[in-house]
Amino acid sequence: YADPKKVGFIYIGPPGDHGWTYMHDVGRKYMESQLGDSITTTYLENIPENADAVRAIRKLADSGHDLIFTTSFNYMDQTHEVAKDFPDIKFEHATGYIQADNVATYSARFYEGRMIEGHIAGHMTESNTIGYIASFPIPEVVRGINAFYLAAAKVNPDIKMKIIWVFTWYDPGKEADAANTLINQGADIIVQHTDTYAPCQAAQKAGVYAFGQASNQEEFCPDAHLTSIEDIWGPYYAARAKAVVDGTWSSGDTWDGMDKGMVVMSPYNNKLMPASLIQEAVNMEVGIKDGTIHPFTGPIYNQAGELVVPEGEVAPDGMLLGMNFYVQGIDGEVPQ
Amino acid sequence: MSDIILNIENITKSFPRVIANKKVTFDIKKNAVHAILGENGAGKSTLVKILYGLLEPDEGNIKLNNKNFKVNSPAESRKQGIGMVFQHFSLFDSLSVKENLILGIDEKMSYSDLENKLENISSRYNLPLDLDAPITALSAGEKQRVEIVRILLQDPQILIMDEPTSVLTPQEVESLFVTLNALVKEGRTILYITHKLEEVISICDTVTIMRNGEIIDTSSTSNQTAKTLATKMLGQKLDDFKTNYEHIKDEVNFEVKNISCDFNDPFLTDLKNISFQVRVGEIYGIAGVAGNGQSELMDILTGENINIKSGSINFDNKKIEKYGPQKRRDLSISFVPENRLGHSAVPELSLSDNILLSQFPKNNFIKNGIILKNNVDDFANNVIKEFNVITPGNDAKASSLSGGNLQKYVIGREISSKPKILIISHPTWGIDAGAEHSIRESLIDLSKNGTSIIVISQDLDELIEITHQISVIYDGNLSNPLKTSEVEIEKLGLLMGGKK
Amino acid sequence: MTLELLLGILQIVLIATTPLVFAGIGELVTEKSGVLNLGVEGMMLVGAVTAFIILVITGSYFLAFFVSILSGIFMSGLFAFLVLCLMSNQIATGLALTIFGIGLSSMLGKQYIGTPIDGLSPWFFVIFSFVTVFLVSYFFYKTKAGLILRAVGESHNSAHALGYSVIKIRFLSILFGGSMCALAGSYISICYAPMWQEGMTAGRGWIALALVVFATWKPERVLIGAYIFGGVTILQMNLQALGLRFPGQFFSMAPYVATIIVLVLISSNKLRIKLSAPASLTIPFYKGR
Amino acid sequence: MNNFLPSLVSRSQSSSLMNFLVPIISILLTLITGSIIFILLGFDPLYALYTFFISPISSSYGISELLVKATPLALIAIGLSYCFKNNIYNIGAEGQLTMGAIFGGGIGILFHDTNAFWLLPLMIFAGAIGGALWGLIPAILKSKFNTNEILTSLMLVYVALYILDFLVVGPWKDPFGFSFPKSRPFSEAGRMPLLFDGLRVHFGLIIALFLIFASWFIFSKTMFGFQLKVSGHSPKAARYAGFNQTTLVFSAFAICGAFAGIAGLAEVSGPIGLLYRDISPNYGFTAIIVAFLGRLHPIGIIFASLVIALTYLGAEDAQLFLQIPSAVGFIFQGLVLFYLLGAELLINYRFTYKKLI
Ligand SMILES: Nc1ncnc2c1ncn2[C@@H]1O[C@H](COP(=O)(O)OP(=O)(O)OP(=O)(O)O)[C@@H](O)[C@H]1O
Ligand SMILES: Nc1ncnc2c1ncn2[C@@H]1O[C@H](COP(=O)(O)OP(=O)(O)OP(=O)(O)O)[C@@H](O)[C@H]1O
Ligand SMILES: [Mg+2]
Ligand SMILES: [Mg+2]
Repeated sequence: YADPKKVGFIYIGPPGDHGWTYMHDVGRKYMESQLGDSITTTYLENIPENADAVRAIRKLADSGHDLIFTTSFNYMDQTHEVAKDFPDIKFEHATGYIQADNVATYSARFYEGRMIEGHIAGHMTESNTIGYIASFPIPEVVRGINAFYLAAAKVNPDIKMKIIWVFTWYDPGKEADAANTLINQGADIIVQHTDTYAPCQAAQKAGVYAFGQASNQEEFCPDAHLTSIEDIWGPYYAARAKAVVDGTWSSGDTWDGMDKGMVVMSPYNNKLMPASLIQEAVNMEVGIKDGTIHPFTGPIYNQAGELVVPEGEVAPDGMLLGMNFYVQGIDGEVPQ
Repeated sequence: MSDIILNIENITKSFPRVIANKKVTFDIKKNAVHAILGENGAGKSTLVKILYGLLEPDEGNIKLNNKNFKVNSPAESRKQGIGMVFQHFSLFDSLSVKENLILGIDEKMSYSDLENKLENISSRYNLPLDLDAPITALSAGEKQRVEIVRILLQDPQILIMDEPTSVLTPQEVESLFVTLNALVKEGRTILYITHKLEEVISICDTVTIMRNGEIIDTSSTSNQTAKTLATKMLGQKLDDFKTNYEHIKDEVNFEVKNISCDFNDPFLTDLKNISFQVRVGEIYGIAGVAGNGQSELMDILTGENINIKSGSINFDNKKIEKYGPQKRRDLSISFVPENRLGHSAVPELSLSDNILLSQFPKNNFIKNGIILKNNVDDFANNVIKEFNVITPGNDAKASSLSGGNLQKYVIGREISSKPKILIISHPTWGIDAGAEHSIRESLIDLSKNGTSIIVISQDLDELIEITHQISVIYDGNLSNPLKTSEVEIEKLGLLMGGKK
Repeated sequence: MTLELLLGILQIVLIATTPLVFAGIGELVTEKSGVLNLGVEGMMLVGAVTAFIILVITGSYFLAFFVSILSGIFMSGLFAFLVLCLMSNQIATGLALTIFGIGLSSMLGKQYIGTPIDGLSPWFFVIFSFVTVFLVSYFFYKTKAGLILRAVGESHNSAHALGYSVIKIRFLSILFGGSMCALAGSYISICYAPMWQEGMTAGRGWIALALVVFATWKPERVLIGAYIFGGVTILQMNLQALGLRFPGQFFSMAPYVATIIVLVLISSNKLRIKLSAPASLTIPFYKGR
Repeated sequence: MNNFLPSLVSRSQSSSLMNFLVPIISILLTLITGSIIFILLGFDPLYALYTFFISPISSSYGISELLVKATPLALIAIGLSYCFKNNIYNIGAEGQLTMGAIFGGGIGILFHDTNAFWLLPLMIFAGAIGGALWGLIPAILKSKFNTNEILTSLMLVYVALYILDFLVVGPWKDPFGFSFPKSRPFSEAGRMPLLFDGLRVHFGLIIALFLIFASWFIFSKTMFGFQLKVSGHSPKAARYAGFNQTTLVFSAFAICGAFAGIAGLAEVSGPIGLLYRDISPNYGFTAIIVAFLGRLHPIGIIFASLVIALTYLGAEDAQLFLQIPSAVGFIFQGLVLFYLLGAELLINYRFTYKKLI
């Protein structure tokens, strides 16, 4: 019986944050439960995305880890820097776009979930105003906004998006302020792309709806929570670790969505949503999974009115990866 | 039933370098004015701080009304009926007179009762006060009145006054004496600290003389003269200086013309149209009660403040009023401000380092921004030798020197560079007679060698001893100069009190 | 803009600004006694985490706030011991307190992140923050004890000579400051954004420090300062939500830039600072002077 | 309140023995407290202390990492000592570091396709200028408008971070980076040369040592250093001497800013190699502790930067091998500073137990 393989994780935050890092930690635990004694896991929390990250990653490498997950975009260069010195160790970098022989990248198509949220919001809003709390103007966030809006506008062309950029992943007070401001300006549904559940709580208090982020946030705001997009890393982690155990690991770029169960919608709130709408959302999930529905299906225009995705086509992954413009119909500009 | 209120027995107190009180023993009679007389540093303040609970004696015993009396805090001694007016006021500058007074009342009472009490006291002792004025706006005499009223509010049996007259005009001194008499009539005891002989004779009943921390004598004042007291106080006789006008040239060396300054600051006194001239070799004195614009004028003369509203300063055919201190030193003007610790010297730095605070063109202390340590050390050693500064060496910290020695060092530093004019404020403030004498002597010698000197001082005796002309500063105005050899003390007193 | 919208903005501003007012007024009392405590952020964090933990464990809001205030007293007591009894440098000690508070709070709160609680309505505290400010103002200018506190900050030597216990008065002022900071922290974790997250005060302690200078050490002006800062923060969000086109980073910078500008305007009158700043601020008191 | 202490007597001269002993005493006390904390957390204290303080530096790689971490800390701390010696409380070094990274990194981005030898020197120079300019803002506000520098320098940290954010998200983002918030990498000539193959310790260390040595020279041998010292001890004496306060405030801030700027540039052109949002793990704030711990003395600062860097490395090892949360590192930093500040009392005062009357 071979020694257990050591799997290490680098976390950007504390694993209990109920946001991004929390879900990676849930994935790590899932992996442990699946692979039992064939692996052991460790993690380093609160590792800043700067020169310190190299040392942290290297510490994992030096201490005999066989597989290392670096779970934030800005660990990219740092991961590669260490990986080139440890050709025998496998690295997995979340949300990155550069691969190497021993560095794979993986990410999830969260925008698929945004589409479903947009669809639900289009039906559920009475004020036709959606409040969107955005963290940093990176493609991931912009993509979510666009996917959301396209779906919402489809069912409800009068819909208006109000977007507040808070420039933090992580300031409960500020996130709550932003949510309250949006609600005060007439938004009756709050969407967030930040990490704490403060916006959802604010929505609950104000009696409006909200979508959660990263994990199922229903327990924090049962009367506001429509659904959340959950980041489900467990199966991927288990599969990759298994590949290392079996010696079949190879590099690659994974960008999975609902079809592979990497993006999952939390149970729809049947106290708040009509059954028909829930059914539509479920159907939509099915469509996304089998490929008949794509959130970015043409015609899509940018704000200048130029056609960026022609009728009948879907946006190529390259465009999605680098998305830095709002689609036509959203007010304002992506902060540059 | 004895008439002794305080027995002081064998009080000893030492500080790191000095024994300030050595086995001090004497009694104080009830209902009298008891003087403690002694030169600077004799240990007077230390003793009364011990009585008041501010300092803890190393040894000794105090009895109040024949009962052992242990004080370890001012709060405690205030409760026992002891009040103290400090040598340096202990008021709160930005608070109003009323607030300062309230802080001195221990018992609880309503605001209106308080005000009544204040009125009563100030009229009973003839101490009028403007209750709403902030302390900063008051003259020294008024501040002292606040201190006295504040202490009377607690109705003390014993009132300690540490050099109460040092900041008062002769006229204010008179009115203070009236107040003190009224207090004694009411049955209070006053412990009066001073080194002014006349005061002891005119208002005190008993006098204790201290020297070097020890009691020399305690006796009644009735058959003493100023002379007998002085001999006991100093233990030696010092020669008198003779004012000599012969070496003064007619040529004006330094001229201040119509200088005015508005500071817009209640902590400062505005300067109003100040003019005077100093001739080559002359010592020009500026008298006045503290807080009438001396330090502001000093700042203008040194160049530490160059924001004047109007007027000019002329020296060496140049208008220098806009020059900073270093530019003035480059013209061989040198200065010694009043405060040696933290102004003319940095206590935390060595004596050598302190040399560098004031550099003259010929000094050669710096080359390309780098300090030439050897030159500086040589200069420092020279000053130490020439001016008899008592210290282990040039690397001792300034703070380790006694006040008199540090002052000798600072003045020596300035004189050694042979300035054309020396501007000096309170040259012998807070130092003992020996050092005082040698400093005054070196100033006179300097003037004889053709250097002009401006002396700002509160000490009239000093000005009369060494200067050639005196003018008085009052509320930012400078009087016309008076020839020192012909001046009358009363006249100066009136000018210092703002009367013509 | 409708009245309703404005009232809504006002509510948000009130809720968001209250922690600044608590921490600011606490620090003001501390500074007025002559001590500068830069540990506000650390004390707020420890206060926030303690309140949260106690609420989770006992379910009692009262106990949560009570114990949180005790934690503020503990933290500031540590500071007070160092700067008053050991006469340590106030600025460095305050910074150390902040670092220590960051570490301690995340250590204590480790297993409580993500525990759901029921938030408490903020309105009592919003009103209480105003009351506190006016009580402090009354205390300063209408009571003897307040006068003594100001006197100690003005000149500790004179106050000592009058028989007042400088150390005791400063100790109490520091403890009051600490408890207010803890209250600010617990308000954040229990009312404002009911949760515990590491570092969740997100720099508000530093803003509170700026407010004291801004207020030129006058209690009521802490309110004005806090509401300007809070107002700018919420205003920029409203402008964003209204779709104003402007790089978002510059919106987010606005409160800090506004603070600098107002500080400049306030302090350029040197005299005002001199008359209102406690004259012995940061100067250690040594009895056997 | 002082009753439970033996009485304190001020020393006539500050004790140089204590000056040397105090940091050692405080580190020892920290270790003792640390052991107690570890015991409370249920660890073998010796093994925990070993993991925290020894194991991180038990290899050449570990030592190199210690130096990588200590380099910016020491560099900023020595810069801060120009301010602190002059009683100027600049706590905004983090912002000055960020500006240095922006200016120097901006040059690196502008000349990303150059491999000329002058690139790195130019970047270092620009970094120094950027930090200095950012440091001059509080200096100007302090001397012209009397504005408290503690607060302005701090507020400017936030402003600088938002500017960096704006640049890497907007105008300076990598055209081949899929709009991710980061710049293009600097060219090889824009990177700090490594001192040893395979180790990350870089030329920034040499720069830091040089500037520390230069600062030692300035503090102890030059008129400028003397002026800083005088003005810190007593501003009135400095005015009497005719030292220009404004110039001193400006130069202290500018030097401190420049050093922090160089540290920022060394960080981005050293281990990082490009610009993005999160370049510094609060080096600018941590360096304040280093400056105090090192008692504003160049040698002291070198040691202090190593000690503090070790608390970071140790916290990582403790996490990895003992599963102790990373926050313990902060607790250690706070403790060591508390002990140091408390023990400083011994330098200027001594205790006596004397009989009361
Ligand atoms: N806190 C102290 N630490 C050290 N030495 C002190 C302290 N206070 C006083 N001394 C020293 O004790 C001696 C007596 O000082 P004291 O103040 O009692 O003299 P004094 O008679 O009041 O003098 P003056 O006339 O100048 O007021 C002096 O040598 C003084 O320097
Ligand atoms: N407040 C104080 N704190 C500490 N030390 C003091 C204090 N005042 C005086 N000293 C110390 O007491 C000693 C005597 O100082 P002081 O200036 O009172 O001497 P002095 O007796 O007046 O000397 P001189 O006869 O030269 O005037 C010096 O060593 C000085 O450092
Ligand atoms: Mg003396
Ligand atoms: Mg005296």
